[in-house]
Amino acid sequence: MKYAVSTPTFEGPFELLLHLILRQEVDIHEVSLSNIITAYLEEVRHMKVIDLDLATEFLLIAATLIELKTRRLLPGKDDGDLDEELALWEERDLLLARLLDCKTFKDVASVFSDLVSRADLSFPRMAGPDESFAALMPDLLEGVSPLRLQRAFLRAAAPKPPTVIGLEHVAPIRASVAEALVTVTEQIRQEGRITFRRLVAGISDRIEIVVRFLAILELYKQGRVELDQIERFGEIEVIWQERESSETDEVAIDNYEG
Amino acid sequence: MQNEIFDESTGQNISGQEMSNLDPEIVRALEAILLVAMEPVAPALLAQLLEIPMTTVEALCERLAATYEDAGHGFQLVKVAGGFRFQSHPELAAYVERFVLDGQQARVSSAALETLAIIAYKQPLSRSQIAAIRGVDPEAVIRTLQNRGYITEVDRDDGPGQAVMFGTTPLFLERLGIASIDNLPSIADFVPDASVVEALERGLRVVSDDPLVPET
Amino acid sequence: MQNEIFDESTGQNISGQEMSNLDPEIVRALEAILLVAMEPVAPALLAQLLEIPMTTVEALCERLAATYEDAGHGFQLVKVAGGFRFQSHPELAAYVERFVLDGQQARVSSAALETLAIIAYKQPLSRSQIAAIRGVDPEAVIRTLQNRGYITEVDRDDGPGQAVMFGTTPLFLERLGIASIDNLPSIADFVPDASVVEALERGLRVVSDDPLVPET
Repeated sequence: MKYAVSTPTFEGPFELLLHLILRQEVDIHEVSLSNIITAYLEEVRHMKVIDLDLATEFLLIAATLIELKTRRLLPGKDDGDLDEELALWEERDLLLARLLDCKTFKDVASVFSDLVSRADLSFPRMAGPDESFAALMPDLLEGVSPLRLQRAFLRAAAPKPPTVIGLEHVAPIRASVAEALVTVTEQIRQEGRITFRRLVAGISDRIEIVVRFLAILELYKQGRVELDQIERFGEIEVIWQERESSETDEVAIDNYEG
Repeated sequence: MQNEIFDESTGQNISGQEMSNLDPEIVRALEAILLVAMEPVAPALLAQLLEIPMTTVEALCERLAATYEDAGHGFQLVKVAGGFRFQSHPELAAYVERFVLDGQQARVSSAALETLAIIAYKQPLSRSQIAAIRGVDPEAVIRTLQNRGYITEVDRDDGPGQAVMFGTTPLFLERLGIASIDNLPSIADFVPDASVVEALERGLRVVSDDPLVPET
Repeated sequence: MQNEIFDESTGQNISGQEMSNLDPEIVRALEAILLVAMEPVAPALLAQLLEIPMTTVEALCERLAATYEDAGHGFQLVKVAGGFRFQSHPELAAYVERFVLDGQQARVSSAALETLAIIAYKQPLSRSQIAAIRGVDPEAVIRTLQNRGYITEVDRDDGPGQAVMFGTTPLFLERLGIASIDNLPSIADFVPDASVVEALERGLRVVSDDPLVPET
C-alpha cells in the first residue's frame, strides 16, 4: 500500500469522496457535483506513488461520479433507456451506501482510537509466577518436534507472496492517463471532431475506457476540446478547439506514476 | 451456569452473604492467582480454582477493585477481555512509561483502526466484504492485524470460494481495554445523522440541477 | 551499599523524615512500576525513575511490604536478587500451583513458535533483527519465551546501542529432545526471503534506526 495523497488522511476513494462532499456540508444547497469531481480528480492527480489496485478504485469512483454528472447535465425530457436509468440509480445508491458505511466506521475508528489511548495508560502485569513454580509450568513445547521447528522457520523466513493480486489485469493503467492524453489529443487534433465511441474503438477493457474518458475530461477542463451530446446516452462528440498560441501546445500530462 | 440459578440481583445478594461467610483465605488466594497470571483470568476458571460460585468471584473482584481504588494504590484490578487482571493505574502512566520504554505498545494506524471497526461490528466477514466497505485492498492491513493478534480466521464461508472469515480476538479487547465485544457502543449510535445523509444524497444527486425538477 | 553507610535503624529514621515530605504519588508510582516489572527492579533504577534518594526507595519498599503483610494481602513485596518485586504470598502457594497446573494454556502459538525457530536457527540475534524478519513487534512473544526459559539474553552487541542478543537455552534443547543446536534439521538448501537476508546482514545497524524498538 505505498501511496501518498496530498492530504495524507485519505485511505481510499470513499474516504476522499466523503471528505469532499462533507466539506461542503456547511450549506448543503451549495453541494455541487462538479466541484466534487474537480476536487476528486485534483486529489487523485496529486498522489505521488499510487498503488495499482487503489488507482483502479479511485478511477472507478471517478467514473461513477462522471456518469452521475453527465446524467445531471442532460435535459430531463426524454426518459432514455429505463434499464440504464435504473442501473445508474443503483450505482448511485451503492455509492451512497458505501459512503455512509465509510462515515460510520470512521466514527467507530475514532472511538476505538480513544479507547486504545486510554488503555495505553495502563500496563498489565505479565511477570507470571515466580521461579518456585517453574517446574510446574506446563511445557509449551509439548509435541513440538525439531522438524516442526524447522517448518516454522521456513514459514517465517519464506519469501512473502506479493500482496497485489490480479496485477496483470490492471497493469496497463499505470501510465495510461498520461498516454491516453497523448493518444487522444493526437487523434482529436487530426480529426477535428470525433465521437467518443470512435476514440475508444477496439478497447475492451473498462478501465482503459475510463482512463480515456478522464483524459478527455482533462482536455475539456483545459479548454482544448468541446463536448457535445445530442441525445441522452447518445454519442458524445469531442471537438478540437484550435488555439492561437502554441505555447500551451504541450499538453500538461498527469503522471500517475509519480 | 450461575445465571440459571441466580438472577442478577439475587445473585449479588447471595454472594454478598456468601462473601461474609467466606474464608478470608479465598480473597487472598484470588489476589495471589491474579498476581501471577500473565493474561486476564476468566471468572469461570477462578470459580473452579477457588471452589466458589462464579457470581461470588465477580462480586469479590469488584469489591477488591474498589478497595484498591479507595486505598489509592498505584495498581488496579480490572475486567478486560473477559477476565480479571492487575494493571498499573492510568494516573501513573508517566512513571511507568519511563520504566517500560521498549515494552511500549505499537501504535495502531488509522487504516488499521477502521478495518478493526468494520470487523468488530460485522464479524465474521471475508476479505472481499472488508474491501467492499473500505474501498481499498485490505490485504496489507489484514496481515498486520493478524500478525498483531487482533484478528483471526474464525471460519470459512460455505460458498464456493470457501472464503476465510475474520473475527476479533481477546487480544483486541485487551488492546481496547474492554471486557467484551458487547461493551462496545451500539453501531446504531454511529449511524450518520440526517444532515450528513442529506449532504451525501445531494452531493450524488442524479437528477438535473433544474430547481423545477423535484428531488427525492 | 546502603548498609555500609547506614545501619538498619538509622537508615529508616532518615528516610522516615524524608518520607513524610513525600508526594503520595511517588508511592503510587513505585507500586505501579513494581507491578508491571518482569524482573526484580534495582533500588538504584527506582531512585532514578522516581527522582528520590535510594535510601528513600529502600525504606518505602520496606514500608509497603509491611503494609501488604499487615493488611493480609495475597501478594507480597520482597527483595530478591538485589531488586524488589511483587510475588504471590507463600501461604497461598497451593492455589497458585493449582492455577499454574490447570489454568495456563499449554499450547504454543504459531507466532511464538516462528519466533523461537528464528532465534534457534539464527542465534544470537537482537530484538530488532527478530522484528525485521517477523515483520511485527516481537516484544510480547520474546517475553513469553524468556519467561518459559526457552530463550535467554546471551550477549550484548558491541555496537553503540549495545542491543541485547537472544539465544536458546539448554532447557529448549531438552524440551525438543536434541543434544545440541546442530542437531536441528538443516535449512541449508532453503533460500530465505531477501528481506530476511537483509535483516540479518544489516544486523545491528537496524537497531538504532528502528523506531519500533527504542534501545537505550
